[in-house]
Amino acid sequence: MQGMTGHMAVATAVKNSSVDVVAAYPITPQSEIVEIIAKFIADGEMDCEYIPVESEHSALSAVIGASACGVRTFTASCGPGVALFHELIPCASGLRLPIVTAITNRSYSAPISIWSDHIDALAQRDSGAIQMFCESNQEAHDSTIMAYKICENKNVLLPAMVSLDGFILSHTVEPVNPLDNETIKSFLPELDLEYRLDSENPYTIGPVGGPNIYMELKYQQEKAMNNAMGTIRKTFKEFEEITGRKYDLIEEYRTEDAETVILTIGAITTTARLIVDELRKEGEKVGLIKLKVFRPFPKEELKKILSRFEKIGVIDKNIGFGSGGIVAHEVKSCLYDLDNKPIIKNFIVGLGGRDVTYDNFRTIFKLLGDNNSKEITWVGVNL
Amino acid sequence: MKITDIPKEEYLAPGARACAGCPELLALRLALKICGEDTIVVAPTGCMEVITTIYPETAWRVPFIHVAFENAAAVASGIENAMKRKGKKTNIVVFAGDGATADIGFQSLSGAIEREHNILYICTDNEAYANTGKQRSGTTPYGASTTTSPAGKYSIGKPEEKKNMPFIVAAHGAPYIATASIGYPFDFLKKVKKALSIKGFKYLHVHAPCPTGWGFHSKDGIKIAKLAVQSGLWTLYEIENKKFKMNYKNKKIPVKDYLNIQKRFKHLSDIEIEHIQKRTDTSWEELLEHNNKKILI
Amino acid sequence: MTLDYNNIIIGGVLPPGTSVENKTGGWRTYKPIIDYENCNSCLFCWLYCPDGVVIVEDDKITIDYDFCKGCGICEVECPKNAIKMIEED
Amino acid sequence: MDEIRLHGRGGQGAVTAAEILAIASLKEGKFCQAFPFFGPEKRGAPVTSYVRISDSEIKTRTQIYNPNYVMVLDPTVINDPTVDVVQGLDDGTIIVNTKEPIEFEGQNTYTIDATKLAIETLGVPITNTVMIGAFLAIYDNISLDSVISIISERFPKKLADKNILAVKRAYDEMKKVVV
Repeated sequence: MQGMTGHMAVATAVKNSSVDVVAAYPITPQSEIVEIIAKFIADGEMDCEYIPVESEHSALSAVIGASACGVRTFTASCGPGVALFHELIPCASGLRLPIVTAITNRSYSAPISIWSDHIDALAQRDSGAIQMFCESNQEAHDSTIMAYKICENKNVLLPAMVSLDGFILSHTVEPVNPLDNETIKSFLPELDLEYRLDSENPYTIGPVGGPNIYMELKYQQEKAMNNAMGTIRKTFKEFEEITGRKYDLIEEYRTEDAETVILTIGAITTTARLIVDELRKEGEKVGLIKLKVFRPFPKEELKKILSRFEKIGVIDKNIGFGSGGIVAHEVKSCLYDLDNKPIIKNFIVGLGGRDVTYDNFRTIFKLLGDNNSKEITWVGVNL
Repeated sequence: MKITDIPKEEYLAPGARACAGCPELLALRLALKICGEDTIVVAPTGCMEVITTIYPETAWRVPFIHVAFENAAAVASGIENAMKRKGKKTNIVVFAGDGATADIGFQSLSGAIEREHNILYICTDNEAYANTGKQRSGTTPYGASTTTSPAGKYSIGKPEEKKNMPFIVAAHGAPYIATASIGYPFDFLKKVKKALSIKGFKYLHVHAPCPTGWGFHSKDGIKIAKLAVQSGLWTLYEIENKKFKMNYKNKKIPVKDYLNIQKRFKHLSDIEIEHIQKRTDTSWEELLEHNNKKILI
Repeated sequence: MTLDYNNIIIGGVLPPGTSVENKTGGWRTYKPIIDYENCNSCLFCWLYCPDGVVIVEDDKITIDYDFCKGCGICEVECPKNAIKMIEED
Repeated sequence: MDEIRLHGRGGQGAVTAAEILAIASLKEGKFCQAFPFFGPEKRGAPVTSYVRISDSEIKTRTQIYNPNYVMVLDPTVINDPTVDVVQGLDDGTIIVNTKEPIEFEGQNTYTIDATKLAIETLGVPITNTVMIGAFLAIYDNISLDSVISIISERFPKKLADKNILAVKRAYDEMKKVVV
């Protein structure tokens, strides 16, 4: 066990996953990931090309170019940086390139805020990238490695984004048990991209796709995203076999006989566990659902799990203005065809790094118990 | 270079959907002959990308990638590093239009030059956004009427000067910068060949008239390219290791001989043409001065 | 080119040079005709043809009318006036 | 679970000190978290960092509101109008780098002239390792050996030796006070 920041946990995963090309642009709170990688290379601990590009847009562009040559690539960003390279995520996905990107979640400006919420990653929900959220630095480390295995699978070939809350994970030292290069090699086969830039097989990559082909190619992407679900399950299982660390698309925590549950993504899940423990001690039948994988959205599993409860509080560390939190949209839509629908309340918390406290969770459970509470409530805001 | 020195191999298949008589397509076709088969082409969005790669047809016989409009130099940076990993010496060549070079792609171009990637970047300049309907770009010359700088009762066409991209690239300190014209293919191809022999970021800016955008007959593209050079409105030079050298010093015709045969300049009054003539003469003198001193700045 | 929907390569990748399926010869209004009496095989027409449809075989020039768009550049650039653009039948 | 808050100024190593304490606690088989107050602080500005040390898995990621320990690495932050070093501290322990005697009502207060000790041992007024030494004299859950081995791993030999000396001298000095 080592004490590692989220930065170090991700950078170590990248190093030990034999990544060939990294391109990145610094931004708080992502910078240290790529600073560490640059130092690994400078010290000869990592054999990799690092391209210090002039913007996030060029970061993703450069790894698209490299990935199209069939080498393993990595980039990282957050907040405004993700907004800047937003254009290229659908390109990476449409070109079917298995690029892994770490997002140290940061809010969107204005006002300028370097602090964490999930809008940067969630706003990319329709961009065609696999998206995983992490609760701890261990999970960030493991998810980065698993992301390569998932997105490089021949039935998938899509980019993947691994989200870890900026500062709350990225800058926090906590115990991490990293995997070494040998272990990762036995788990993660070498990348073998069939269609790549190679003068011996001179393919054209990225042609103009008119109305005669666009939908077919989009359908292929959709199919790949659906395939990813099975690949993710299988990868989680294989990972558990070699590490003993278990991950699920959706994790249930103390949901046995629960009537009311809250649903969380990312680092706030940890604090949510504590409040569930406390309320259980007080005799409340409460539980917690942690959504790890956001794209592909695990609709069927979630439907099965959530149909068991009477009341669900979906906690969103983001806001889709005029429509509530993004996670709540997705959760509600997947429950639409249930006969007995649970009551769903949406809680907006922690925007722009506002601490999501123990008391916030108490308030949320209290509001969940109140039949007259609003459909969407902002918690922890001074009104 | 003699005509028989130009390889017979065609790396662009026929069937591309360029307008008839497209000098820009010719620039690609000829440059590729020098680059050869061990070449990866990167193209940003633009006429050349669109007309060569309409699914399911591609004209490219060398590996080709298009990603977006503003990022060809960044994509090429990634490819260069991936090839380094693979230990391959493949030529990495960008064919970009003027908008993708001087305007929207300027940032990624500047970054790639500064990082000294081993790339040949060829800007084929038809002085407008020809792909999207001939809107003005940063390299549209003064006085040209375009769809977003139309001539009218209160407008002489584009009221600003043409952005001097080669000098801007030169200010970055790239090891080889050259201008060329499709009207002078031997000079152009010599420069492609030289550029490929130099390590680092090479920038070639090729003047390529656009029959549709500029308003002239499809048969006249080469002729008009030559007139641009002969009038001094387009100049041929190279900057190798910061040494400046003019490759064409025989300015012999008035600018009006070039302007008057294009629809985009038809509206210009004698006063405007006189202004352009004066400014061209001044720039020409400046260029000669650079040439005499063998330096740019 | 007809699209074979059963054989779409991942990501819309295309094998090289498939544009030969697109016979651009149909775009032509005027057709270049070579006057072999005057032609000295200087290859300028080959050099300047944007679409690369001038074929050179044993110093003999022919035009691939499947693809020639009839732009007329070869007529203008021919130093021997050995190419004439004539109206298509 | 113990919650420790460290106050210093940018450049004094308050964040590193928190990390060293957390990583050292791992050697004792504990669970830990160390994190800075998340902000764009520059050199010289007041800096706060936090440590959690626990025998069981830490199920919280909130900021620390009620620490049981506070370490003040720089005497000037006590009077900084933007800092309240005893905020949320209730019958807790506060260790202060100061030359002057100081008392915080309702708290167990310990003082050490860490700046002097740092200059003597390190040659620079960077007080983080001195303060760690002083803290270890009071705090039983982390051994001196664990901290010393972390410092040896983290710093180049010459710098590590100086810092280990700083930790030891501060530890010994504080032990004289602690009964």
